[in-house]
Amino acid sequence: MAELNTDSNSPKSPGELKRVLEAVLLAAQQPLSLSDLRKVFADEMGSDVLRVLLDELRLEWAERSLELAQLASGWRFRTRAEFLPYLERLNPEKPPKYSRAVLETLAIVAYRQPVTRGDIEDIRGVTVATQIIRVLEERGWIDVVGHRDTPGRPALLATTKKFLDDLGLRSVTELPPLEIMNQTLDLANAQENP
Amino acid sequence: MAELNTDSNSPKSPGELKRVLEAVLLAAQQPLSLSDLRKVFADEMGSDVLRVLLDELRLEWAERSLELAQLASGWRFRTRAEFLPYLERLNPEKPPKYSRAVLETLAIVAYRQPVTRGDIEDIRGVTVATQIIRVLEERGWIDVVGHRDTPGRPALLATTKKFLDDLGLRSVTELPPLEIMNQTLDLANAQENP
Amino acid sequence: MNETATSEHVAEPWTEGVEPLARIYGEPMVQLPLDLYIPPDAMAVMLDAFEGPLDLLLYLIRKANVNVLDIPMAPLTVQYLSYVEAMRSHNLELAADYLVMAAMLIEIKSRMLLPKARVLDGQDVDDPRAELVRRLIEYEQMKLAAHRLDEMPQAERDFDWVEVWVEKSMLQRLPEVCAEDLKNAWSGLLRQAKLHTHHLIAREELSVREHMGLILRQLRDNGGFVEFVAMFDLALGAPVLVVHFLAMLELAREQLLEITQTEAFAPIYVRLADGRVEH
Repeated sequence: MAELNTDSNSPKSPGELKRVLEAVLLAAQQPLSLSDLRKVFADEMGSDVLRVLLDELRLEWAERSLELAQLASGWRFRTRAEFLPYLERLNPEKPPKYSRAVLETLAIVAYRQPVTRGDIEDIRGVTVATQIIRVLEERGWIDVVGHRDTPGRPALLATTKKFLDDLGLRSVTELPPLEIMNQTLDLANAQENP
Repeated sequence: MAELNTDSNSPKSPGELKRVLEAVLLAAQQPLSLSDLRKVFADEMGSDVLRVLLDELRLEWAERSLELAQLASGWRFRTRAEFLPYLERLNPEKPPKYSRAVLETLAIVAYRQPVTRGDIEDIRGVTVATQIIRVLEERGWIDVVGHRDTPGRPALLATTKKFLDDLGLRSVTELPPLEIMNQTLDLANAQENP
Repeated sequence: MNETATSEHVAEPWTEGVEPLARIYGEPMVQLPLDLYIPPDAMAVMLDAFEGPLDLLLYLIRKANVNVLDIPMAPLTVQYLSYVEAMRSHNLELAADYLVMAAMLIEIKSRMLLPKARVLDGQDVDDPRAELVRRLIEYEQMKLAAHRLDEMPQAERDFDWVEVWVEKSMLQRLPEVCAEDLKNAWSGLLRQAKLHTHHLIAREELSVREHMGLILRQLRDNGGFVEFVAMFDLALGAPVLVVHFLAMLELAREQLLEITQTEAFAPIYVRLADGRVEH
């Protein structure tokens, strides 16, 4: 752990370094990347040492009320799901549930990105209301990443890092794999439907 | 602890209750009053029990990166002051600046040390407020190194080692030399006063 | 729920002479599914539940429990059109998408009636349903994916981010000063007080001045009274020792310290002129 002592002004034990990491991660307003965290230590700590400390910190919190999640844009503390009922008693207003139209649009952007609005309409077989795109953009889950070089130069939509962060994913490859569709659709599925 | 068992659906140990309190307080966006916290437990816990648990929670965090602060409007976790410099590195703000009076006084002490307050006043042509000297003394940049053997025995001020350290100098001789600049000044003055 | 599959079982002992509406995998279908009748009030709710023509088609195909790769176009089209008709009769604003799909279904159905070109292995070469099937499968995939996404833990719905309060005022922010700032302050003073002729600061003078401070501090820290030789650290080298000595002489000249020796060859002592120890 040679790197820990390069800062001659304040050499710190791994325990002290973990307290610093913990303080910074608990107070952060967004996930912190390894490069953010290196900045915290004035770039005097190697990424490998940081990773070890982060893993240790995650283990320290394993039995507690928060979990240190590794997300697309970095590390961040979040409350464990089992504590949500208590949190909800303080803030009874639940976030709105997304409509099927919004969810299907999101799925298409996530699995087929980058896509144009036209692509989404082709797959869903219906016109996509501007409102639906706007809901996802305002949540910061999708954004325009370019334009397709076809007439009208339609905007290409893709999912953002925030989308991955908010779903606890590190990358799009961690999305649930797409179903290989059964040729015969079974009744069990049918019963879930209207 | 009779109250803890009034919720027959989920009797909880004090340890579990503290984990709930911790989760709620860590995720809260504002201080939580005792009545807020009672709400978290569906009003099934007495304020006295809550207070005991909060005190225990505060002790658990005593050696860690946050402190559980009891404020006028309730309880809240906050980052300990000693960790703030690390947070600062993530979002550096522009540091405040010293007034011209402080900078000039410091310059006089640095270039003319050891000097008395009278010397500084002679050079600056104005009275030097005690506050100015105190700012520099509290910063640890100047201190009294002796007294001039003249009436009133005025204190002699000089810059400290900390001053050199903080400015990244090894010695006062590394301060920018002034002789060349004086010629320029002469020129400038000549032009100003033809 | 009354499934098409069940209706078929009910209709199993079907009687000769009744013309089936359609055949599904060779099985005759003698009546439209019973649940095609929907109470008028429920209609609006029900159609609202469909995300478009593909969704409605998938629903009909599932109800019939048929192979999506071998869709019986005739009954499917009939059912689809009756839904569309129901929408129309309830004055629901019928999205153009539903009508486009209706036209497509009818077109596929009519192409199915044409003699099929067959190759040796007996597979349809150009099945008019191919594009529809591709779209149904893709939509079905995305529909399930949407469902899966919704089941994943989501920020703010299933967990909260932790953002502990930071009391910024607890951090004492100290102004930063660099050597250049001091030079500028000094030159400002010179310009102002026109001291430039009297205060030429050379490095040498500055170094003597620094050592004047060091000596005073050394004396202060040692009770204001130190043996002369103890004032010099030989390790610092000759140039520094000379400057240190000059500084001491300068201090003596300014009567800030006294250098005393009681007799020749006796130890020389340096003492603060004010005789006091500062703390």
